[in-house]
Amino acid sequence: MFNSAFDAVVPMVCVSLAGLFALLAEAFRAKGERMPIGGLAVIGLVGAGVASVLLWDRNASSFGVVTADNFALFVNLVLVVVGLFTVLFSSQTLERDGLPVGEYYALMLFAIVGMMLMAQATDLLLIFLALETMSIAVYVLTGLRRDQPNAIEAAFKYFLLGAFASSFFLYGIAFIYGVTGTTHLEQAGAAIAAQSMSSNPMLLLAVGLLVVGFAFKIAAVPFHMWSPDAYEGAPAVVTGFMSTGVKAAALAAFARVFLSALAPLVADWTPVLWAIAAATMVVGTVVGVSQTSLKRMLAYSSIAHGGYLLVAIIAANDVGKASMLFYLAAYAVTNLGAFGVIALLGTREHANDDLRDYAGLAHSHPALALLMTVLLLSLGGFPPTAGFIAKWYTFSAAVSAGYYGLAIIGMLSSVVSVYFYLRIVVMMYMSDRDARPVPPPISGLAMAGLVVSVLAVLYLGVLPAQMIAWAEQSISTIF
Amino acid sequence: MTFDLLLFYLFAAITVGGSLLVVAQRNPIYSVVSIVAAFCGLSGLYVLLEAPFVAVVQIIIYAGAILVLFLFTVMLLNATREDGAEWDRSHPYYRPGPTRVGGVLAVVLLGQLAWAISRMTGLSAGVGEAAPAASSVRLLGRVLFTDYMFAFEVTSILIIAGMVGAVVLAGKKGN
Amino acid sequence: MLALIPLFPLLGFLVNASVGRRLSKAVSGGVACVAMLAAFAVSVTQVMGLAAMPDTTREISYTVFTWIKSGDFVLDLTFRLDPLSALMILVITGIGSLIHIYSTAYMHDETDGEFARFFSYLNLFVFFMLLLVLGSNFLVMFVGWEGVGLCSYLLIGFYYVKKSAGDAAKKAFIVNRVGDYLFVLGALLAFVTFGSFDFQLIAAKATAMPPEVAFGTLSLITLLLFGGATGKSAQIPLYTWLPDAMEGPTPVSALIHAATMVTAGVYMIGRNAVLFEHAPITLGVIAAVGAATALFAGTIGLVQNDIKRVLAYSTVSQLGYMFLAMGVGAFGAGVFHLYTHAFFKACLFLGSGAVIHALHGEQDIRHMGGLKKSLPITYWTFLVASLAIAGVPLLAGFFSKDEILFETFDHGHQLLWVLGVVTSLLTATYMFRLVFLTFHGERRMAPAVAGHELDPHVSPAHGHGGGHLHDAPPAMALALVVLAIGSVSAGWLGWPHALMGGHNNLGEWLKPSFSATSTALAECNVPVALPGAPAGMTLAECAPGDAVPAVASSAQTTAEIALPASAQATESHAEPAGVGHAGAAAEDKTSLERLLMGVSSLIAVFGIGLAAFLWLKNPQIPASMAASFPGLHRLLLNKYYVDEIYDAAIVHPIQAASTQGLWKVADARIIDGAVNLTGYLVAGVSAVLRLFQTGSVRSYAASTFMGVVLILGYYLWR
Amino acid sequence: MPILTLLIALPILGSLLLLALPNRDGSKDQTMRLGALVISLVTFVASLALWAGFDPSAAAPAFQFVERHSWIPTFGIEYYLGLDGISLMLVMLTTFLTPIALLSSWEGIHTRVKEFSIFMLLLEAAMIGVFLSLDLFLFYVFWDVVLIPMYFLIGIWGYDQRLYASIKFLLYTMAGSVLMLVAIIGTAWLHQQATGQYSFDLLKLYELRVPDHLQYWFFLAFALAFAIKVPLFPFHTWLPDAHVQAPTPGSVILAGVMLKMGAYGLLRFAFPMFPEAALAFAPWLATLAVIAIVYGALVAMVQPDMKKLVAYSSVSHMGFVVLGIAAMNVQGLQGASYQMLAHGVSTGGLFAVVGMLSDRRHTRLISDFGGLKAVMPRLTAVFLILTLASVGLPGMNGFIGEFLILLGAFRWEPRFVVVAGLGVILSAVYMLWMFQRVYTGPVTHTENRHLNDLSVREWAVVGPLCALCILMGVAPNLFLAPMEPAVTRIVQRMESREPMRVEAGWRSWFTGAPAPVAARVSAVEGQ
Amino acid sequence: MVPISYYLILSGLLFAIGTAGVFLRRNVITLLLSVEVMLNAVNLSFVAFGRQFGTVDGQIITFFVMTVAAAEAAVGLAIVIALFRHRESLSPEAFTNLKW
Repeated sequence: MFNSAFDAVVPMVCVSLAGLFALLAEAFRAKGERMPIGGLAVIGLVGAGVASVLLWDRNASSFGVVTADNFALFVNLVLVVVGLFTVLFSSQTLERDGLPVGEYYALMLFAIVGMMLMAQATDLLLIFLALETMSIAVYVLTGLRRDQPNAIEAAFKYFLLGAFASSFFLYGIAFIYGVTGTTHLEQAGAAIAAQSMSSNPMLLLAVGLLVVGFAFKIAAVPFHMWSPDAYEGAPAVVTGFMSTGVKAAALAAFARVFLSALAPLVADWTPVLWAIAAATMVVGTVVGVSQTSLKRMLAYSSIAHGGYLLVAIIAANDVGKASMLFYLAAYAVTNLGAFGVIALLGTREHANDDLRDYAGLAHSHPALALLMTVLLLSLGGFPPTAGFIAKWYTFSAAVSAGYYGLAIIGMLSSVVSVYFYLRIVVMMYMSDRDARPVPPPISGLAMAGLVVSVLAVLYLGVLPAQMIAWAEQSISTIF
Repeated sequence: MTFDLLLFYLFAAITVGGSLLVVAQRNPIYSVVSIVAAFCGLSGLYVLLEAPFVAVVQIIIYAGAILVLFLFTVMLLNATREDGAEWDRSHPYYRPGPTRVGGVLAVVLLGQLAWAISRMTGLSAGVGEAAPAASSVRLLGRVLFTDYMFAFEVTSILIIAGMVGAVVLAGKKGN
Repeated sequence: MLALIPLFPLLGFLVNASVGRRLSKAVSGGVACVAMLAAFAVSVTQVMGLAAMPDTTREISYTVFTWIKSGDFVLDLTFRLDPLSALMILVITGIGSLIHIYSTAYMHDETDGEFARFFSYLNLFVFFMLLLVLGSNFLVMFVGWEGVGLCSYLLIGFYYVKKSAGDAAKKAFIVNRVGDYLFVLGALLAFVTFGSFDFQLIAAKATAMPPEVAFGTLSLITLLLFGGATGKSAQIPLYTWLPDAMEGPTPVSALIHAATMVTAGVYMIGRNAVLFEHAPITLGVIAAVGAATALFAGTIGLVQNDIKRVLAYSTVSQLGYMFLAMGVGAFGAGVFHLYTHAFFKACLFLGSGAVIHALHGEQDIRHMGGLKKSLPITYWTFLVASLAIAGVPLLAGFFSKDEILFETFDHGHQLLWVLGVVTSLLTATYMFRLVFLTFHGERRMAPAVAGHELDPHVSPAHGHGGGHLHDAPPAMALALVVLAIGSVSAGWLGWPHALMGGHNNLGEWLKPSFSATSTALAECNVPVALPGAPAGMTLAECAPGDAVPAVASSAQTTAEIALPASAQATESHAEPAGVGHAGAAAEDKTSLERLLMGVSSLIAVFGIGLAAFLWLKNPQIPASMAASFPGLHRLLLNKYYVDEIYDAAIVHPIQAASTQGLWKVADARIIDGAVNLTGYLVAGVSAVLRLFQTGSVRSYAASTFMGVVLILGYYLWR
Repeated sequence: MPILTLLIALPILGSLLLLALPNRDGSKDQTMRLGALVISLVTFVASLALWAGFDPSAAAPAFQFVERHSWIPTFGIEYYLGLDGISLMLVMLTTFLTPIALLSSWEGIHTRVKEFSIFMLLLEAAMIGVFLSLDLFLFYVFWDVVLIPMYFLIGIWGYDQRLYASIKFLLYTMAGSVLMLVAIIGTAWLHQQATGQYSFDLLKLYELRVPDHLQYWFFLAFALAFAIKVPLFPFHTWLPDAHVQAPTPGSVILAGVMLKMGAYGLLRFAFPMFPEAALAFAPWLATLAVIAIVYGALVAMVQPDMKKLVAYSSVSHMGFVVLGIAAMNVQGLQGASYQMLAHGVSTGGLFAVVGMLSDRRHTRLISDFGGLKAVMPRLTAVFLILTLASVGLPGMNGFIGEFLILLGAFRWEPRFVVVAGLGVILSAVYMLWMFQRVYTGPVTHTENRHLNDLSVREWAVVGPLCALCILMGVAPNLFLAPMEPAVTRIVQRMESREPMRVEAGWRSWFTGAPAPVAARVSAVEGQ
Repeated sequence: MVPISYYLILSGLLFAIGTAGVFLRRNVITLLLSVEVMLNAVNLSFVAFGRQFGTVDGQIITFFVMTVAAAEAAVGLAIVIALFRHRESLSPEAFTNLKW
């Protein structure tokens, strides 16, 4: 099948087929019949993963608008991992919350298709479509528990602001089109390289609006306000999925657009991103300090992490690109694990995501507490975990580009963030609650997922060399 | 004052007026109706831009399909007037702040856009002077199904996602 | 072999400290005494060996091991025995042994554990004291210096249940620490100046330098060292700890606070004689401080009522004498007095101890009297020692004190001489006041007072009846008698030339120690010259008036030491000026010395008579005097309120400032406050920022929109 | 065989082993305690072998038992271990104190003994790693890892204020060290600029001539991180809280080893890596150090709480260490290193004894005690020995270090010594005052009448410490000799350098750090 | 002939009106309509630009935008219905349960 004109799209095809089958399965499912639809998703994702691996280094491209360079494939693989973890944690929570299984998986897979496409597309229009595909699926996933007002409210806010922002994004595309006469990145880039930005006010508008579009998706300040609400309202599993997958995809597209087509204008968009990144890191961590809901807390933390990722883009050098990829991978495993724990501790009635619900977890469920601790330490950037390597990598990118200021801001904000990560640890280990509700039993599958994620976190933390090498290969082929 | 400039101003007036009404109406139904008017004006502008097919699609799909969907929803929810008085007044987070801020910002944005566009050189050329019109449906079709083939396919996923989503969210309880 | 001397006491300490509490009193006391006697025996053999040597190269030194080595800084733990330290170790081990023996009886009422603890401390003290005097460099000396401080701390606080004892101990250690601080600074400065801690090398290097007419490095070094000495030897301003130190058991007072430790300062100055000789300014200071202390303490001693405190102040005052001697450059005389003082003062203390022991802890002389009959041995020995300290002719004190006074006068410090004479009058007076009040007159002791509740070391197993007294048991008696004999005869070693042509053998013997040895001089290639030379040089160099006493002092020292033995040697080497001076001095010295001797003997006798008149014949006079001058009396009784002043001026301010200022405000409020403030700040900002998250979707949109406008604005208007 | 790796791995493996053992109901507590103890003892034995195999001669290579394996090749990051005399001694200190700390916890720690033992072992491994790593990245990893177990130790097993203390400890220390991380990255990048490849190899970075305006800030970043750890006035306020709240073993390790990490960092990294800046800032550091000495002593003097008193005394003593380092001559550095060991032993011992008292009486207030000498003479004797050691009595370990520091500092700048010397007086004041109030006088509280004296286990805790106090005082060369070559090397490295002009750094603050092309490797420059 | 810039400014005007609508109205449906207005404003720009270049790309993009708009409308309205089920209100201010 390879070496055909359609290689580049194979991963997406796999996933979308899985999604369609999931829908069909749901359609044919008798009421109350249990069907391993998650299995379909796994098959599709694994297929996509295998395809991505096979496409490695082949720099395939289809339709002239979809590329399968290593950069995209790396992101694809991260997304596959995201998907797989999500599936692992979903199986239990879906049943518990009585969610529509088929639709859930289908939407999740469609979202992943959109994400993959964002990473792979080399055409702004396509990026827009991908972004919309992803977004629409995720809007719905957010509001999946429609019996809960919060879920719907979250979906509503996410949707409205998303639509609002994506129209800005679209407007930006329009101006790019107006300036260059094309939406295709290479050609646009070539055309832009010809002219300087200040001479062309429409280009200014274009860049500004594109920044807005992407910044919104990765929840950068001041476009972040939807994320805490959306993350809190959505089912924990979905939150994990959003916070990692959407970010990854958006950043991939962000990097591709700004570091290839808009690369000539680097001097022009850097200051804006600098400010946004700084604000994002600071606000994300500082506001996180006063949160009591775990989901919300981690929502702010993921805002902050978005800021760290922006730093990688600002560095705009090879170290930066590679570090971004590494960061995405590390962050994906860590955050999914953390939200997995939250999801598994919830019950149908209560999300159990308040800080106090974790009091004395170390007694009632030591293993879970231990895993959670490792994940939180990784989020806080303590060695020897993935989070530390990721932060170090990103900030060395910043330093190597001379952005000491950003590095220092980021480091200090990460110290602040440690405070609220440790509040959870304090709850779990250092404060006992007399009437401790026994946490719900955790399925072997989910537990396995957690263990795997923790192991991954430790592996990336102790032996990051291989992953770093891959990341570097990924950026070697493009830009 | 040439004829098409006149037409432009006419359609522009309809469009702007319609969309202003959309924003100005308290009653959703009126909003929907006035947006239909706005879209009609828009399609007129498309005609002036020698994009007849787009104009038609604008009328049929947009005004015909999508807005009817809106209308249905409004009817379904039977929320004719902008309700929520009991929410607005009593609500602790009801503040005129966002409204005013948003209004001001909108004006600023308009200023920015206008300023940027007006400073653009090479756009002063009239329609049809810069390049010959490329608007035959055949051409459209060919380009759509060659260059934009993949995008077209992607929209299918998009639509499916949208459909499924709509069903999941709006469908009857307890599926 | 030399190392054995300190080794024995150390072993004794280890034994008693480790297994002492399981040993019987006989055994542990025996161990301690044997250790001391062994040390004494070894010392004697060593000193004899030393004496056998030719006096030019009279020194035995032995390096145990290299203690500290760091880069170019290498410090050996070396013992050096020279005439001066020889004298010291004899005093220490000799008198130490006696006091050990005495203690076996005195401490007999203690439990086994306490008994062993006492002797282990005592042995440890002797060990450190020997380290102090045998050490060949500042650091080893410092080890002993601090070590004896520690032991005095432990022994003063021996009755640890008494709060006063604990306070006194702490005070002693801390005041000493102040001195040690200055001492260390001085030593470090010396090291930086001379590149070594070794006394000999320093002396040799210093010999090469001219005496400092103006204040300079040498003056600074010596001043700092003298500061250390004031701490250890209880001189103004750091003398306050010594009287309090009487809280310790009496043998401790005898050994540490009379005979040995407190004289360490004097020894240290003698050890660095060359250094001090080259710092005339410092010498002046020392002399003044010494004389002042002597007088000052004497006046206080006059009115004290605690038998031991009287002795303590007399000790302070006698130490003042020694420093006076050192200050006028009469190092030999100072050490001489140190040596004699060790005998009679130890004797006095032990005697008072015997009294206290007999009276079950009564220390207030107003409750004594008429003990002559019941305590004959104690009485006689005490009397002899008192006569000695009072300076009655031909007794130990006479010679040494007289020599000091003579030197003082002779070096042109007439004023100081007057002070000294007054002091000796006071000495005689208050000593005999003590004697008379304690032993003569009728018994003023109520039986109740003799009760055990006054006993500092109450112990059920204490076999004395309440009322009847009995004299010192044999062990104590032995010590008393031996020391009394010493008090009589010790002075004869330094029989002056002036008095029927004796040979000041002691001065003779000590002389080499007060100058750099030829070996050392050779080692740091300083041209070998007799100690006379530098003095001569300075005489030639500096005429200006302000330096005159200094010049005189050094010149006289040399002359005085040189005269009896080898005047011609001096003449041949020294420059004409020096010779002239020395020669001229030689003529009228003898007559002058005789004259002064007479004066001081008279003074002594007069003092005794005065005491007899006041406290023996008509005791109402002192009372009426005290009544007529209440202010003065109270002032003296309260020791010029010096302790109170120190507390008010130093201790309390520091404590208050640290508590209220540093800890509660600077640390908790400001520094830590800043830290916490950062935390609160973040929390506060967080609490404010989160309020922007109102939950209203339109405000969210507004923020997004704001971002858009700002970015576009930046681009369009930059 | 890779003995250094073994040293680090032993405790980790041990902790994993304990982790594997089930102990839900706490029935296996004793096993846990014993297991941890045995493991730490084995580690100690291994470190003894290390000492035996160490070649203290000046001719020997600078770092011995070197192990280096590529870790993150693209950045030249290596797993690079090696030790010289200084690190050898500190490793010995660590492996020596850990079993003692574990023993001292025997009765104090009842709850979650399993976790406790695991954290103690992890802590040991991390601390050893800090002293052994020659790769800055590796060093930073260990440096940060150390925080976590200690955070848990304070937070879980501490006293009432433990949460506040633990989080303060963690955040304060971290805030300092992240800036250091930035500086580390910057240095590595400068190396890349100069030679074309990244390197975190300490020895390579020694050769790097960092341009002044960057060196200024890098040094400050390093110095801040280490000054907080030491802790140097005015960054010391986390220490009293942490010490007072930590459980006894925690305090022992904290005072005994962890503070040393800061001083070690100063003399191993901050000074040799940025010599010009270091020399320029040495007087400032020394000033802070002498302030810390006197200030710490004065504040310690008036503390009502024994642990707090000892904590502030640590501030004072560590001030001496920094003073010695700032002097930057052989005596100063060697004295500083020695003082680290001495302070580790004596203060660790003091905390252990205070812990024994509070185990018995559940209070640490001095006013709650008094006259204990009559009740527990042995404990009193032990405490006295440790007290004398910590007031620097000659013949005890404290003296050697303080004296050498004073000597070195005096050779450099006597004025500092004049002030620092006051600390010697004051140390006597506060220690003896405490001793008097706690141990002498009549027994004031009836509860204290029947406290039992040292048990055999407690002898095992304090016995070695006291013995070492005296041994280190009498035969210091035993410990000085191995350190000397290392110290001389550092001093020689510094001697060749000129202090930079400080204004350069200030200006770079406003002008922003320009592209540091000036960076060059002195070796390269030589050719 | 009408200059292209007129169309562009017109679209800018429409876009601004759309954004203003998001803030001025307190009815969820009107909010959605305002977003539709914004999208159409962009469409106008696309077509105008396309006309400027004389290619059909602009027009084709508008088709895709319409599709997206349709999908968004579907989901959006579904959400609106779900919202209305919870609170009998369409005011965005009614849904401020999640905050801070």
